[in-house]
Amino acid sequence: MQLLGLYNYWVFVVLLMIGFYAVIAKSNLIKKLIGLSIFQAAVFLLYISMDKVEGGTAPIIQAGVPDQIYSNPLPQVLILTAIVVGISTMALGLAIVVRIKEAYGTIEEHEAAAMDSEA
Amino acid sequence: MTILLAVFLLTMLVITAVAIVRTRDLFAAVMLLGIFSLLMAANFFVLDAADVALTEAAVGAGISTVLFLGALALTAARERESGDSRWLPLVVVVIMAATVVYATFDKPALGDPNAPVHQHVAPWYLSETPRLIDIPNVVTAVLGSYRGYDTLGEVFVVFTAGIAVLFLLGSGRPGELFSRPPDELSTGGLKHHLIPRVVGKLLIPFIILFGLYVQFHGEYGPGGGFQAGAIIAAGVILYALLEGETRALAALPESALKVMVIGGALLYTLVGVVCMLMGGNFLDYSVLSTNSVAGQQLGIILIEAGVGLAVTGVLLSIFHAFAARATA
Amino acid sequence: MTLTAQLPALQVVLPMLTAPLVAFLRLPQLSWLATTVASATAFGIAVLLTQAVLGTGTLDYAMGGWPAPYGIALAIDEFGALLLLIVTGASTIALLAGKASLDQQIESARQPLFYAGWLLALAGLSGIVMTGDAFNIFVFMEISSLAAYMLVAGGPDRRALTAVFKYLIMGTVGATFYLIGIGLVYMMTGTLNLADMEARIAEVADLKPILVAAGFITIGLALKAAVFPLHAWLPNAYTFAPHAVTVFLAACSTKVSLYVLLRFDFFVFQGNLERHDVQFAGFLLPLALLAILVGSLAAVFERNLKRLLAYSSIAQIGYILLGASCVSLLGLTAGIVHMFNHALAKGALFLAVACIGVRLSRLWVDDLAGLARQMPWTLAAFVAGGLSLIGIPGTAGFISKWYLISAALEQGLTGVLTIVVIVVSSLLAVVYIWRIVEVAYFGSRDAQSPPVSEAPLSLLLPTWFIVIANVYFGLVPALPVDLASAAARSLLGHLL
Amino acid sequence: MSLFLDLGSWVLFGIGSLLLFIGALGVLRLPTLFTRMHAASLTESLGTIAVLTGIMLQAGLTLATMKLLAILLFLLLTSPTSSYALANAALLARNRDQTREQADRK
Repeated sequence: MQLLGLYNYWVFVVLLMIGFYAVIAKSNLIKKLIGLSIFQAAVFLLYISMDKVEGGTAPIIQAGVPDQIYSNPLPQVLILTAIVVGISTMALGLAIVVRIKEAYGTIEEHEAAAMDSEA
Repeated sequence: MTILLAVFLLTMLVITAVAIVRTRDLFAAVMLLGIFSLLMAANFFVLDAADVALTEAAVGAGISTVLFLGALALTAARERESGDSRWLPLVVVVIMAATVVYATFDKPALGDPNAPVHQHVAPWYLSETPRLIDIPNVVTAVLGSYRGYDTLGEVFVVFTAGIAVLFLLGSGRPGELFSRPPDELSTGGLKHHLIPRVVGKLLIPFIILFGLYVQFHGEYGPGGGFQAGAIIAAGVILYALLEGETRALAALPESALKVMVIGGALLYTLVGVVCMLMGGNFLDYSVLSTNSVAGQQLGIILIEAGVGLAVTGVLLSIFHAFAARATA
Repeated sequence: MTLTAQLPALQVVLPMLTAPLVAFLRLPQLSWLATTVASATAFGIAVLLTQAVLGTGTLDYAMGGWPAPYGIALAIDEFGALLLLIVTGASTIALLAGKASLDQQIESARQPLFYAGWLLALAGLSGIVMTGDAFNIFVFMEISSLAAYMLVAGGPDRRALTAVFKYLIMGTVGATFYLIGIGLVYMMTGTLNLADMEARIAEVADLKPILVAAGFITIGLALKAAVFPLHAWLPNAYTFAPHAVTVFLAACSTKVSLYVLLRFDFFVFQGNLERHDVQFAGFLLPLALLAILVGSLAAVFERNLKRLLAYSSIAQIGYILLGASCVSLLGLTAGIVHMFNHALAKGALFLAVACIGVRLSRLWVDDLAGLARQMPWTLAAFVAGGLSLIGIPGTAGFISKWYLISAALEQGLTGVLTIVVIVVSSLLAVVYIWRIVEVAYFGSRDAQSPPVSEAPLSLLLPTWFIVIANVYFGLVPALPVDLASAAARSLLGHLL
Repeated sequence: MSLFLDLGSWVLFGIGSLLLFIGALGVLRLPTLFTRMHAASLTESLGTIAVLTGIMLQAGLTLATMKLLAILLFLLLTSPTSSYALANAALLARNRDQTREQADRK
């Protein structure tokens, strides 16, 4: 279990970095939004890797089994909320990208900025 | 044994993420993002988070892929080389990685039962729920009742996203929600794809039925309003893709979508207000009926229905807003 | 349960109930009226809450009837009450004044959705200020941010879209940093309630995840509050937003993030992480000074009137942080009072800009040439707002400058540097306000541009109401100063 | 009795994983899209049937078996349809490109 613990957090760090790199370095607006969703997915992994208890199962209480160990329900509730926040921000970001495409004709940030600087 | 599976899934996650960032073709990136979400859902399941796995699969893989494809249809499908330097972002990213790795030194090991996370609030939830709310799925109990205010905020985040997309992509004409009137929308659907239409028509009723099962089974097993809303919306979107948007809008017209969006958000808030009027605090369901446990269960069922309504209405409105937008 | 005991919940529930009702109305006028009535009622509730807080101290409200660490508890103290007044007051004034300007900038068919978004922004901001639960702050921060993106994206100019996209990316990255921070703190303490977290953090305080969590929370909230190096989204977002939206957001949206930053740093981390107050001051003081200088300098050379005021907002945020980073009772009081006074001064200035915006399409400084003769009242209000921003005695701005300087005097050597920066930036403020006054009053209106009539009364009256409020709170600063000093005493409880 | 069940499920697991391996190998090695899709559909149809029936044998007559049956039915319906739709779309895209190329060439 010890190896998995460390590996879980390393994957969280790597995914965080991949997402953050995509948000900063990529100039395509949709690629930035994809990077943002990877960035948020990594945070979900951090929360959910907290809730695992050795030998525990999902926190659904079976009446029959008296001393069953359950995993921690609280991070799961937080992440349920965070996933839906992520999808809402994504939907709004995509709507803005569609409007930018109609207004500027491009969804590359540097081309749109170039158009603005002339105006 | 599950360690091997978990390590495999986590490595696949990283590989998919790298592939997503490197690929130039945006359609491929969106498809890989769907695979990324499914792998993440499998990972959550390995870590005993059944509810979250269902949500991540339904919302992350299903709806977000549809939204990205809807947006890609209206914008360019290939990413152009920006050409500016790669080094500054890399340096910033490496510095951040170092700080986060620094944070993982003293953290409790994975799954160790006496980690502080499992000491304070969680055992109370696990021990008190059978007595106070008496429903098997503790996650739904915490989501609906103990932290019901969070979920209310959650419904209004979805509601805000819905009206924001309608504000940006909606029609300028009063009374009409979407930018092209129903008669101009695509009526064809996948006309010459006979087989998908037949199979689709066969499956859609069962998808909607499964969505309703997830909605009302939320107290006893993984499920709840968000997952149910996403599944039912996915079913109706599949119908729209197969039969064309006009048929889908005939099935669930704009007025129905408006009623669902407003009804869901208002139902949740009014349940809270009724609790206030009956003497308890906001969202305190135990005052809803003489027996407090029955009141809690009634409250949770009502708010989950509100969440399901709102999420279905909003996701469908967002899909129709994207689909009805004239391809410039 | 008496009504007054339910007020904390009503403060957020009222805008939340009205938003779905307003969203799909057919009549835009009705949606504006409903929104303004809801916002005014919210302001009334905020006043009642402030009186209750001044009377009996912190108000606690267990949401859903569950006790504190298990359920979500609302905790309104003096600091929260002051912020509530700023948020609901700014929203009510911006709505009352903004009707004429919004009718011009937003198509009537989209106005119901726009006003529903406005109500959600109001509900989100007041939700953040009242809650005592760390994750609940994140949820309401997302509501207010999504609604703010929608409001800013409503601007007529196409550049509003690229501005709001940058605002969305930086805002979401900031919120996710905050989420990582509370995740790490939750991992080590096991609780999300702020009061409970402060109690339990003592024994794990020296562990590494907590230190990194403090870093993530501070960076995330600094991004949301446009603190100096992370302010890139603010100028364009305020410039291309509709004028009424700029009045509302400029007065309160960044201050709410500063409120969360100060509450986390002073309340949760300061008592437990030793030397954190030194790190806090050492890290934020130079940033604040830089913010003030760079903000004021950029404002001096800026051509667009709204972006000029946006840069001056960045400088004013620097003042608030300057007060907070003195980590003394007087310094913190100065910072919190300046939140209130800046909301008044900047509100008046952006309302005057809204008056001009109704008449002129392009808001460049040299477009205002000779405007004072055609729009005397608007320009007079602008000058009064400018004086309050500079901090002339008799205006609200002077009170906070006075407290800032007296706090800096307590600091000894570093205080001298702070005073020098305050004086220099006040002079810079004089420069960029005078630049506009000179063009407007002494410039000559070139012949062929069409004559411009005075702004409509519905816009002018609220503007002058705020100008008078500026002067009133300059002469009788009892309310904000009492609230601010009580808030400072509660935040610094552990250090005194 | 349980020995036979275990033996049967082990055999089925063996066949299923072998098929999955062959399918994956096919997807990697084969040149064009259509041949690769042929290999991929191999895993979808027979491979999943073998693995799922293997698990059903393990689960015996419980609610889980019913759920597995439903999943098997759902997969049997959707995976051939999706591979058909993919092939059809690829064919259309190819014709459209060729017609466009002919149009350019003329």
